[in-house]
Amino acid sequence: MPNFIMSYLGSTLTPGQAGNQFWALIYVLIIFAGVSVAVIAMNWIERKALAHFQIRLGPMRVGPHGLLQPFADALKLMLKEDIIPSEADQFVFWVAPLIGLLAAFTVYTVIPFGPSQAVSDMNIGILFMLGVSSLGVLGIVVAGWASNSHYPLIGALRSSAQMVSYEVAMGLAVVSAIVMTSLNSTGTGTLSMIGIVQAQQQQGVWFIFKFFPLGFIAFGIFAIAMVAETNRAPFDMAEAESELTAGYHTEYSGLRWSLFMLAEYAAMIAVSSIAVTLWLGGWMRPFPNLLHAPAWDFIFSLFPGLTFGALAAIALLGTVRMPSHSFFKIQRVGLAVFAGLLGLIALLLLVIAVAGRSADSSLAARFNDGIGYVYWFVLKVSVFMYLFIWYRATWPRYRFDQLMKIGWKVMLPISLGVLVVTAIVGVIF
Amino acid sequence: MNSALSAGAPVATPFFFYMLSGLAVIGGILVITRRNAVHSALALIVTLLSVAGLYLMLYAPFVAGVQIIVYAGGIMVLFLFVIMLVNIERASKDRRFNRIWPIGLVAACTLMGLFVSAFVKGRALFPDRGMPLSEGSNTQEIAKALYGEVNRAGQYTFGQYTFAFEIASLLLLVAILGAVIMTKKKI
Amino acid sequence: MNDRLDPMSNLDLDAPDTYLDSNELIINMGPQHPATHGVLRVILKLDGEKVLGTECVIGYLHRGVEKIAENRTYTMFNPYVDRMDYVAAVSNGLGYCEAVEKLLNVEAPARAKYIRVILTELNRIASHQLWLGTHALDIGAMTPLFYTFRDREEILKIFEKYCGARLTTHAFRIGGCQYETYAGFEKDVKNFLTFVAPKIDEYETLLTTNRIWLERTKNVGIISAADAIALGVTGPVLRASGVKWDLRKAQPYAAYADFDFEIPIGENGDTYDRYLVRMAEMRQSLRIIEQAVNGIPEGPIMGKVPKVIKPPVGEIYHSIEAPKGELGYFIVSDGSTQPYRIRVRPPSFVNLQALDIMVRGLLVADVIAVIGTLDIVLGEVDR
Amino acid sequence: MAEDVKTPAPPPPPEGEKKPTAEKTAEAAPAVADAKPAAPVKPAAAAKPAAPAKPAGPVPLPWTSPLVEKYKAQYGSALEALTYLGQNYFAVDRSLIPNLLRLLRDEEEFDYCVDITAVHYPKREKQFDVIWILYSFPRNERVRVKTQIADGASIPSSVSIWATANWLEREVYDMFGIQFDGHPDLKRILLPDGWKGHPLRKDYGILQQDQEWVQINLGIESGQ
Repeated sequence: MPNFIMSYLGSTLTPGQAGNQFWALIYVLIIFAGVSVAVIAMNWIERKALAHFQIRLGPMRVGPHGLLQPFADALKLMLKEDIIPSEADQFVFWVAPLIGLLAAFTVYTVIPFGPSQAVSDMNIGILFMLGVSSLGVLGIVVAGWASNSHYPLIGALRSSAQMVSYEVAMGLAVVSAIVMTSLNSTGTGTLSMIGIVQAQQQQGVWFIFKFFPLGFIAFGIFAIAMVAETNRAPFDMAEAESELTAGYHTEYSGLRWSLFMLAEYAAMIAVSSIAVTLWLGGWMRPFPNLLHAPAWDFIFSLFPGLTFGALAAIALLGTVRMPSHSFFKIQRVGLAVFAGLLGLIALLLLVIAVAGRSADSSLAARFNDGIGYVYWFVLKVSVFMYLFIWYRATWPRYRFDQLMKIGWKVMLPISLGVLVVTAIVGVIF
Repeated sequence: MNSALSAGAPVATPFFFYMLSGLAVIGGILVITRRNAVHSALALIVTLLSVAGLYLMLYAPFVAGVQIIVYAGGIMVLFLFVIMLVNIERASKDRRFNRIWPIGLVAACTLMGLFVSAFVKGRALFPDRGMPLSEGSNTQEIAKALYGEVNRAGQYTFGQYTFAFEIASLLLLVAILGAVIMTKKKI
Repeated sequence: MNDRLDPMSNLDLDAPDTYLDSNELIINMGPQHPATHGVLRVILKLDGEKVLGTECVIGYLHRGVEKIAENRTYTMFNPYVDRMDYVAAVSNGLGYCEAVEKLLNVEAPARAKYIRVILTELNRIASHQLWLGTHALDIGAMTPLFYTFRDREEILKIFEKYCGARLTTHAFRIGGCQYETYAGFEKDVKNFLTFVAPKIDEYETLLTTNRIWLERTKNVGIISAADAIALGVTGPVLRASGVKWDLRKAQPYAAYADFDFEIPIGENGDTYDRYLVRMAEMRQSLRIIEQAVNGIPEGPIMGKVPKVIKPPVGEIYHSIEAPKGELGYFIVSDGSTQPYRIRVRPPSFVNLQALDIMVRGLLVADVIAVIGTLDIVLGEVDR
Repeated sequence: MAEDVKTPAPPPPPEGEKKPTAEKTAEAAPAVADAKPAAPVKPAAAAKPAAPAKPAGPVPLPWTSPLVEKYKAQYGSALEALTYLGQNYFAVDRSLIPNLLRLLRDEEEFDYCVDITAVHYPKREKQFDVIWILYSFPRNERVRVKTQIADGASIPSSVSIWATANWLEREVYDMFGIQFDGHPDLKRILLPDGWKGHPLRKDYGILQQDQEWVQINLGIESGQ
């Protein structure tokens, strides 16, 4: 049995490449749980951050600083009556959220959290990701139709038109990044997600800075298109609550509705992961080539622990700042426990960092590397997650025709131009 | 145990093959028997995805990816898009098999005959005939070399089969123009 | 006059379906819809997302205010008017009290008039803030809503301190004001002035030059000056179309003749101009309040009105510039203590009529924007 | 009653001066000044039906101005121009209605129809007053036009003159049951279609409801 485990830990391949079904399964489970937790965390962070943008406090009652609010919400949603409109198409209504959810979660099989920290490394990784994430629109379209109601139908039409249009610009931006991967001695690029990050490592530059400003423009196109692709503000036409009440999920309630939300947030994380992988160096820490001395490795490996330590300190500060009224007693204890938990994690990570440094190529070192990869990847993705919230707090909503105009008349020509220029520049240099 | 796990060989190949084929066939039957056009479209998506799975099993991930992105993701969304705007109530009351069904039957039979004859007579045409499908990495390597790699697919498309590729795109252009002319009164 | 202004001319509900034509969709927006500001129901006829015609169905909030008036005394009816345009209750009260005073042929003392002006202008700012927040929310910007509500709170606090109520204030009485200003009223108002001026700049920072805001509001819901006049549209909507008309200037009432302020007008009559006009109006209101609070005279706050209000036989029409437009009261007296008939000329009701011409040919999203920019309050539309 | 008598109701001359200043109506001022010497002989029976004129209260005075002269000459006794508390109005015969309104808009620039409303006098033979409140932007002047019609009689619609009359007339129809001929879409506006009765008529009780409609459409016994 330990051999089972060690067989993978000693390998530099992903479980899928190694044909290691056991570890593949473990990874699937970890990713499923991780994404669910991330969505829950994202829910809380979005509500809190949005509230603070808007001079509110956000959830404060359920748990200290509303930390348990997402769980309360989840419980509420699960216990809610599951309403299926009598005029709805029962089967399709039932299956629609599952389609969206499946598409959103299937994408994670190829997301590389590290050089071997992925379920599988397909040689068509990015193609697979774009393809499967584009299946998510099926769920939306079908949900809108099955509700047999005008607003969901219009929402579904809008979102499908929107996603199909933005996929074009998005795809072209992705292609220009893939063209960059082919700038090596053999002249062949790769579609593999891991291969793309490794190409950035070899060329010693994140693709966002490659052929500046070409990479940057392509990244910008992608960053805009991915907001449209996930139906988020300011492109949240499909669920524009002031126009279409709630768009395609107007008729949904309870658990089914929460599946849509889960799918939406999972899709947000997925597209952010694509952006990070393609342009921001994926799992790589900053300056891996410039600052490559073991001392730098050690310093950067301290970051995960320090981050958790900082979070623990913030939580501790919250404990101290809590009013000294008996009403807050439980909350104070809860927050203190939470801070302690974060502190323990921080401590553990720091211990691993130190241990990983002292004993090279040992299990601890492997762990240390893996934590580092996942940490930097997640950190980059969370920047995008924060941007999603920031956009939502700042901007009004585009109108549908304006959205299409931007998609077809602005983004598409620019991404096409960037692709052509990137190819030419790549050939010349 | 350990060796089997690390060999990279597919697991339970026959099971997945029959499952995917079965799904494809059931989906295909549902496509033509459902009264509701949206149900038909969903069944078609199942078929297309099953076929994509079969491609994956044939070590042709690129074809599988393209199958998903183009057919299941792109074309089917447009299908649904159109179907949703058509008056379903009226369409579901129409006769499902219209008067030209004998022609369709003849066409289907001809196609069936073609397949059978190709299977019976043209076995020699398949290069890997007689190779074990499930065991050994040899198949995998050959198949990968032939169809799997993206760069090979690209070389075929823009090398050997450029003309066919361009003809196909011309066909699409004609179809687009036809659709525009049919729907737009004033151009 | 012409088919263009006839709401139903384009709305052929019985047109036959034609094959391969894009489907025409009849959508029922409201009465329960987040963006109709209450219980407005708009039947939209759409070609895809393009609006071919609209029909407003109103009356869901009809409470028969005019009928109630005939069965109450003049004094008893006073609180009812607050419930019409409940976000500008003070304006409603001002119009009603002045109309009855006119019928009684008495005048409120100068101090009462100044207090009335201060409170009414504060209420105008509050009403515009509420409009801005909800309008921005309709267009998809969430954040201004919370900013405007935060600042509107300060106004409501002043109201609460003055008369004990925040929303339906019933601040004025026929003949003047019931309450003398509380100690520190002037200080509160002055503090508010210095507090809110930078806040209005803050709203503008969020929206005025925001690209998406410009795209969503410019050239959306245009109404020409001629159409606006023909449709009886008043208030900021009329001024944004370029008609420089404000009852406070044209036929000054209360103490408005004493104050120096400008009438902001727009050029294009689109949603953006209406936004700018209302923003400018808030600043002008600040100017008026500043002058009023600095020049507030001493003296009585109640005019010489009888205890039982019993106007002579006759009829009167009096109107004021409410935040939404011309708010008029047509009162017929038969010499008894109860009004024989009170007709309220509600600005929201008349302005809402312009919705159809403003949204025709636009998209569904613009309908929301235009409903928001008309600044209707259903309590007043339906009365 | 006692308080009412004590009311220091100003006599007509000062009131005549005060009101125009309050209104700031340049044109109206000379008109009312002219009206002053004329004795208030006419108590305007048309406008005030049942109630006797108060001795202390102001009474409607004849209103003279070039505008009035012009229409007096045109229509003679079918038109009566009066002013009350500084507010001018025409009391006209029903037959004048579409033409006079159109002339007021076209010739006198009363381009803004502020309001259309009605008053019900059940004891009178012609039960309804229909009132148009007009305003002129160029003249900054208000005028009211009122006419009397009998119950069940109809009156020409003014939608073709002012587009805003559309909803205003619908409301009058809804509340009083007055028919407007030529209205493009005369149906109820505030009350639901199919409601019986017109609530602003004096014979419609304040608690009265269309119970049948309530029972059928709301599924409840009573809306009270």
